[in-house]
Amino acid sequence: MTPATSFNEREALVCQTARLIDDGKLYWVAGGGGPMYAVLLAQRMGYAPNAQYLTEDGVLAPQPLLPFDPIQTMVSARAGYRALQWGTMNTAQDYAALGLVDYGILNTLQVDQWGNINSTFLGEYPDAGRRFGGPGGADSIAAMCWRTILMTDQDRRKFVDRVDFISSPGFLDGSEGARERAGLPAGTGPWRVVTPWAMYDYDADRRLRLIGVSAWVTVDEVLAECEHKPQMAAEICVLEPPSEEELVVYRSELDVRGQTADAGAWIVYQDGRYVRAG
Amino acid sequence: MTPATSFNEREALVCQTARLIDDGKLYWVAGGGGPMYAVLLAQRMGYAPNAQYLTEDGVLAPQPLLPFDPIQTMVSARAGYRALQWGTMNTAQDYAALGLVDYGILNTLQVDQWGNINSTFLGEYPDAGRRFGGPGGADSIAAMCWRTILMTDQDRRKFVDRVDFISSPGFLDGSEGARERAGLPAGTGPWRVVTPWAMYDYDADRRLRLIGVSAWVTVDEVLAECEHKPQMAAEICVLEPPSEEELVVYRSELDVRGQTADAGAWIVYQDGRYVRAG
Amino acid sequence: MQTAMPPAVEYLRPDPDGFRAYVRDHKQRALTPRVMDEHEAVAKFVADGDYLVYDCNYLQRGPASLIREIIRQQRRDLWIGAKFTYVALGLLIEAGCASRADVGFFGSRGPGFSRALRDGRLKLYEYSNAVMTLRLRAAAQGIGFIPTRSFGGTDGYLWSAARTIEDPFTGLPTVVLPALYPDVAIIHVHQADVYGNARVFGTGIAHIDTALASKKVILSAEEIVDTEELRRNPGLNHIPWFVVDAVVPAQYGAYPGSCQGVYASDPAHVAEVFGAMTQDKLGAYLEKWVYSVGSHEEMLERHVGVKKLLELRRRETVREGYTA
Amino acid sequence: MQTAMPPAVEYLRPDPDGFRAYVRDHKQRALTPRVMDEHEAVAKFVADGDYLVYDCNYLQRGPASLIREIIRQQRRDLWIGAKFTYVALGLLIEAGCASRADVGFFGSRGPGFSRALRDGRLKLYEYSNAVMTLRLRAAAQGIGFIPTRSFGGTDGYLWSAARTIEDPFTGLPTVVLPALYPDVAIIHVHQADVYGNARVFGTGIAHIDTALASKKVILSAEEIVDTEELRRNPGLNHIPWFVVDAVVPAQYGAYPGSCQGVYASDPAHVAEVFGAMTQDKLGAYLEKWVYSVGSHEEMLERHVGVKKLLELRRRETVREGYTA
Repeated sequence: MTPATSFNEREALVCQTARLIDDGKLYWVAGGGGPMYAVLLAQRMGYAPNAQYLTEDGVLAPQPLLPFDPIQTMVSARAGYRALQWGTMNTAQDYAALGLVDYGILNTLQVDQWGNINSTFLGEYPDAGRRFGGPGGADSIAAMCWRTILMTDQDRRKFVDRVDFISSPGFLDGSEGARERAGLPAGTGPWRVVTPWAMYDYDADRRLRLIGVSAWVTVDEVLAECEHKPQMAAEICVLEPPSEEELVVYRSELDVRGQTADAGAWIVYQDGRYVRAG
Repeated sequence: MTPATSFNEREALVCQTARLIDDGKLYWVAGGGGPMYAVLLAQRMGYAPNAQYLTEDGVLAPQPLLPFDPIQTMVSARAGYRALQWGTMNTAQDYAALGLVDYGILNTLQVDQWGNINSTFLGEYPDAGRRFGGPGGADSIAAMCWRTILMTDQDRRKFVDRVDFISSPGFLDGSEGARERAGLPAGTGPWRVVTPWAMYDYDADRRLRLIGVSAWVTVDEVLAECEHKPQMAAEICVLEPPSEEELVVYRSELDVRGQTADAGAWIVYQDGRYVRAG
Repeated sequence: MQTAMPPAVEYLRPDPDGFRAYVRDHKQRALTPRVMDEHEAVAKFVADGDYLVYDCNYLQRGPASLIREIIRQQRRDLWIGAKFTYVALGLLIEAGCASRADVGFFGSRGPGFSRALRDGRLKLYEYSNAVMTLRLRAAAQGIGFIPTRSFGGTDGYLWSAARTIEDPFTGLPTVVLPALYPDVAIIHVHQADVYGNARVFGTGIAHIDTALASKKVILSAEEIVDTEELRRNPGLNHIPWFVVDAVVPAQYGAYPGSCQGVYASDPAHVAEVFGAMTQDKLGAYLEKWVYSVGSHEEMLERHVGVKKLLELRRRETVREGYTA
Repeated sequence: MQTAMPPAVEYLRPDPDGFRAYVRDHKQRALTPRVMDEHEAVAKFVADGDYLVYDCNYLQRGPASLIREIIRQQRRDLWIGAKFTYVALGLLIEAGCASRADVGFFGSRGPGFSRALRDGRLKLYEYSNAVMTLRLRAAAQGIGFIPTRSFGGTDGYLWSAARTIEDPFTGLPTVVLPALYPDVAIIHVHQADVYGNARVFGTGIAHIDTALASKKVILSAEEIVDTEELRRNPGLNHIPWFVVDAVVPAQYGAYPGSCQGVYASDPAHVAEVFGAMTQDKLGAYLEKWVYSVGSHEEMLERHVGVKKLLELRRRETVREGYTA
């Protein structure tokens, strides 16, 4: 694997997440963007050739025809191409309720120290603030898959002590057994948070913990973009940058329209180190 | 219509029931015998050309290929031929639960004054007596269709004060609202009982009531075959015997193997009246 | 952060026996034709104040032509089951049709939406897509409530009608949802016969449950096919005639969305409606695409055109699995 | 008439979280082949004491070859979900395999059955077909219980695990059923790939729910088809690979029943087994059809023969709807 020398932070996020994909496991991916790309990239890179994914409209293990037209990430012929099953939202949630879905992968607006996710409201609910779209499928993913992976940007407004509104459950108030007391399936919960700058897991007390940072940022820079300061792993590793091989697959087979390219900062390898371009 | 001069009591039962079929309504028929024949006969005779039926395995509005092989009355290609839908037992019960099925037609072992049905046990449940097959689909039919029609033999052991075991609900203890208190849908219940000898409905107090007898029996003969003596309608009519036209359709298109012919007594028209043969 | 205490939340009360009595008297179990145009269907079956659900949405194999007709007929005070939806809720709000919504997810908002919320012209109740779908599933089974393994512990739960009871068998705390029996459902299907027997190919959200759960059901259909054709493969007929009140022939009925396996979406139109939403120009969008025309067909004729329609079909290159 | 008071009824306790933990550790989400012969499948996945469900039954597109294999391997103390069934329960009792049954309906009994009941070798619990199916549906949704509009007021209800609670939204009395998560399910399907993705054509009882609800699932399949073939019409693939533990190739696996659209039933055999049941000659029946042969294929070879097999296919004259 050849470390890449020029890439976008969104691309880095997908590559980083792809490396987390566990072979032979089933993923419920939210929407049709980064989460789906992460599984497909892991398949094609051979990290997890036998990982499969499920979408909210009941597409199971497809061989999607990329790219999709805007918004046509579900209930569309290209997204569902050569799937092993076409179901509905209820088949998708049944599989997750039964414990048959290993991982969920989500995007979000806001996440807190206990991994709770907000996609509903910023401000003081219900009246003083800004309304967003609601949990969509994320609530059922975060509630019922065994482990949840969150893909998001590193932004201090996103990493907060307590989300303004729990749209999808993390460890709730963080107490032991809080999820079970709320009626959620035992033994489930947040597992990783991935941003272009950092990787987090959850410690034994179910608190968000920084475990790695990207090569182009320092730990302090990451912490500056966390309104809530996460727990710190004993050792904070430096995350491997995207590889050329990953980017070739990603750009030529997955994000073939280059939509990611407009969406994040560019990183380049210059003078022996990675830096933000321009 | 030409009154028939020679027929079997089982044939008479089907013809009598066919005349009860309401046009444009949906029937849940138990098994593949008399109840199905009654609806098909009503369709073909033009009594109810637009009545349709549903079976326990989710066959909806088929054009069955008769005859069926023994037992292959459900989950078979001939029974489900050219249906408007193939579902499962759950689709069938969902339609009934939703109030979309107008009538159910059932056979039974035992029926009581309140229309409760026993197909489980004769004797003192659980130990002292004889075990039968259980309610099957009859419980859901009797519980959730708006009106239930029972097809059975006229036998004093079948018509009892209180069934030995309520497998499928009639009016339960007969009190007003008993079905609703038990959680059953409001406004449903037994509607007619048809035997080769007689026709019953239920009076305002939900008790079985004799409303008609066949031409070859007297009211007293019918009552002799009722351990429980039913209420009596103000006027007990004499039921029209099967017509030649009905029997032609029934024998040539429905019971084409003549299975009914072995199963009941023969009635003949002799010397100006109907009598049991030989 | 939440400051207000969750109120006793308004929700559409499940009434299984009331539903039964309604359908007994109103749904046609006879195989009688029920084909009509969109104007008649909406005039007859969508009333002011109705709880309305659409399956899928304005941009994804949804009943887009029926949504436009509802706006054209200026229905008022609708309560929307807003799951898995993009601009549809925004259009209905802008047009003054919707005053309440049970939210699973609605993508794309904009200034008009914010004004409606601020002015109290719009009330929102919190659910999730899966929870809304389960509420419909419960109704499609004729029951009053259903347990779920999700939703517990969220703030959506607190601000919704969901409750927690003790599981009567295990004693464990169990979230239960009230069944949702909508007044009216609009669903776009690939094929229907004149009676309402219908097929959807490919994935969906909850089209079957939605059809069963709703007091009134309008289907828009890409194709009207002969009943004998449907009888050749009964395993594909998932919506039975006796739950359907109206069948509206509607080629390109999902436009500007795709109808999978038949035609692709129109990305330019998708961009136009998103742009109108965020730039507070939905009025102009509605004027052009809804009010200036009398029907879906007139819209296709005047604002879409043959060239585009041919292109949409040409761009949909997948057929596998979308035919009987 | 009932004299005894209904006891606290024994039932298989729903444990949704226990089920989840089991499938997490035991069900294979990777697409790995799981084809094996019936001997291996039953040896691996049917244990003494298991709660066993079969979809359909010995005479109607059921897993007849697997039922015979279970008898051949002499499993003991099985608890049978006996809905929509004819002679299967009687065979399992005669062979000494079954000691308990939750009854929806079982047609055909006989002296052996009566002896087993009288001697206490068989305990029965009372349900109905629809109620048993609903219990499986609840499990297939991952929940612990489900309401129903039937079963209330019956004596079956009194002698079952069903209970009545107050609907938390309407306050009305509501019958609830415990979800049924069987230990093992055996299901006969028209087509499966080597991973367990499977199709059933035509009607069924609860094959999808049964597959999802059960800890261990054995499919017998008329045809093993290529996965690529299944991908051509994903809308027909109703059982996903990750709920299936074993795929057993079994042409004529439903014999003596019909596999709809493929072959007819064998009425002579049906009469033979009914006759054996009522005349207390099931021992001889089992000797001939089960114990005297080592496998399903050997049974076809020795006791059915080519002529009969050809005849069964010839007599099934309907194809419409039974192919992709």
